[in-house]
Amino acid sequence: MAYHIRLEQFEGPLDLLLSLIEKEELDITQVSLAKVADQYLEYLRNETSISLEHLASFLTIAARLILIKSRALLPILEWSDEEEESMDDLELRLREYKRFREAAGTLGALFAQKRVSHNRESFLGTQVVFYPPSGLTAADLRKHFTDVLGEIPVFDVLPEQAMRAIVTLEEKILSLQQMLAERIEISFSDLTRTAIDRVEVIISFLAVLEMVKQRIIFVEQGKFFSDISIKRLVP
Amino acid sequence: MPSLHIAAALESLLFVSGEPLSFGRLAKTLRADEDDVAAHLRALSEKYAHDAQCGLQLVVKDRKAMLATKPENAAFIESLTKSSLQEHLSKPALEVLAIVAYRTPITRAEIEAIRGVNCSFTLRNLLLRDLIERQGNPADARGYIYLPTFRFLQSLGLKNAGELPDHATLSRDARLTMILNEETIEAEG
Amino acid sequence: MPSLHIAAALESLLFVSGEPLSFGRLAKTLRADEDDVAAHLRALSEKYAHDAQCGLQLVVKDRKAMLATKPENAAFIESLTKSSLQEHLSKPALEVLAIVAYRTPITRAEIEAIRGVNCSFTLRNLLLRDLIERQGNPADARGYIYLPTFRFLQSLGLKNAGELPDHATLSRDARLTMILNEETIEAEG
Repeated sequence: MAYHIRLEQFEGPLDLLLSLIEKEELDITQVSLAKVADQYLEYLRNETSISLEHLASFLTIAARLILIKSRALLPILEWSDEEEESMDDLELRLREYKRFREAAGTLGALFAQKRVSHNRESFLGTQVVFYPPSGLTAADLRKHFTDVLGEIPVFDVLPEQAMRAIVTLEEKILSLQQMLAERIEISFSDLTRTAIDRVEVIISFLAVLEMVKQRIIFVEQGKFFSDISIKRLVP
Repeated sequence: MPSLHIAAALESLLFVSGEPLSFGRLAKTLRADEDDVAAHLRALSEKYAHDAQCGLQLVVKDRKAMLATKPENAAFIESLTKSSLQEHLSKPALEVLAIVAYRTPITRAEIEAIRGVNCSFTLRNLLLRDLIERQGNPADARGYIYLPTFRFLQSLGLKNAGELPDHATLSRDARLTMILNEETIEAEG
Repeated sequence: MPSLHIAAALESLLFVSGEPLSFGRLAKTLRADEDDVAAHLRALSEKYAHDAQCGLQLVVKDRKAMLATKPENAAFIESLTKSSLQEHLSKPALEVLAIVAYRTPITRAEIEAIRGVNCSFTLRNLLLRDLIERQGNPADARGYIYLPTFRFLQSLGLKNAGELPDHATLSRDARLTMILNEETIEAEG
């Protein structure tokens, strides 16, 4: 039976990754990161409701996990300093995040004890004295009010828009399958021609990798940085 | 409840209350005997009186008790009160004042939704200076609504808040409507 | 002014103020030395802590002091004022709060670097609940730094941030400096 965890339960990629490692009762090491990389990608693939904004951060971590996994599988390959650093960095960040996730649990338990220290309302019983700010005019008040209006955050309307723009890995795989049903071969640039941003290009790439893994397609690349041709494997 | 704890709890209760508390109410709150409470109050009063390093005193009248400061420190308190009134109003305070003036009557939750930060200290300060006043909220028995005081509007040369510059357009700005609706939805959700 | 009197006057001022008073403001009001005031505040805090019959404690943060009740009496106060402070905090809210509390002062970018996700909603929520506050960032005119509030310490019944669990280890971390430097380079690049 498929083990499904809804991504909404996870506050971001580090939370998901840490939960996977803890579920397997592993310590945070490169080896355990490589071990849970597939599960991480699996959750990402099954999840249909990550907003685009969140997806970018999930995919950044996915890219690092793929790197870590490749290093575990292909130890003979040489990695650039930058790549090595980004792999170590994920491990260190995860350790750091873990400490705060635990601290958050401790704080939650402290809040639950309701050991509240109450203060006294300020100047209780003091006689109110009319003390207008000197030199303040109605025009000043207007300016302060327009300043307030200007500070009202616009992000409050964003989530709804982001929700509409969801593109999932699953959808990409489906659309790739459809395209391949019509034609025997397409190129990666065909697949990403209508992509609205880089994130969608990354999703397309992950979709291709996933389908290679599942032996649905195979890919060919003539030389570095040239277009990738994608062919359907005849069943 | 052990004696020690009654004494401490009694002091905590008197500290937060701004009005005299009857022995009966204190006893009921502490689930203790009223005579016990009376005895502890006497002890507390003596403890304050005998400790020259202590700045508090217990005022008891008609079987009601209230905490207050020792009279010899009155001059310092007056100086603190005066300086907090004379202090220039901070930018946040002026903004809250402007919100109350343009959107009167308004609740604290609405002011905070508009500014995105908690405003309790600021509101308290504006109330003490008699620039705003608060009234019971007809829509919520436990809440308050805030309004600019007549004297404050008068000091700006206005008869009412409607005379503020561009009042009609600014008080109905679309951004306000948006953020206030948003918060309602969040609170309900 | 003799020492004895400073101690008593200090307690009177804190009682009347209700809200936190800076050491500087206290010193000025008492016409005393700021270091003297700090020493008296320490003594006052210890006096409260050692007296089991006392219901008060001194909460100190960022060279500001405030009088408040001992947390073990919270239930009595809530029964008196019929208001209970319901602080249900979500998991994300607790994480952001923990990061701000231990790593204060901290920028939004730094919090997000630790959590790996955008935190603007959660920050706004915590600001509205007065558990964190924000100030202009001295290092970046357009940005903010976030700090825990007195209200936060009070909600947990703590006298100062040093009483937070594992404060010494969680507040210092060489690793953090590394991440933050890296983010700065990324942001500049």
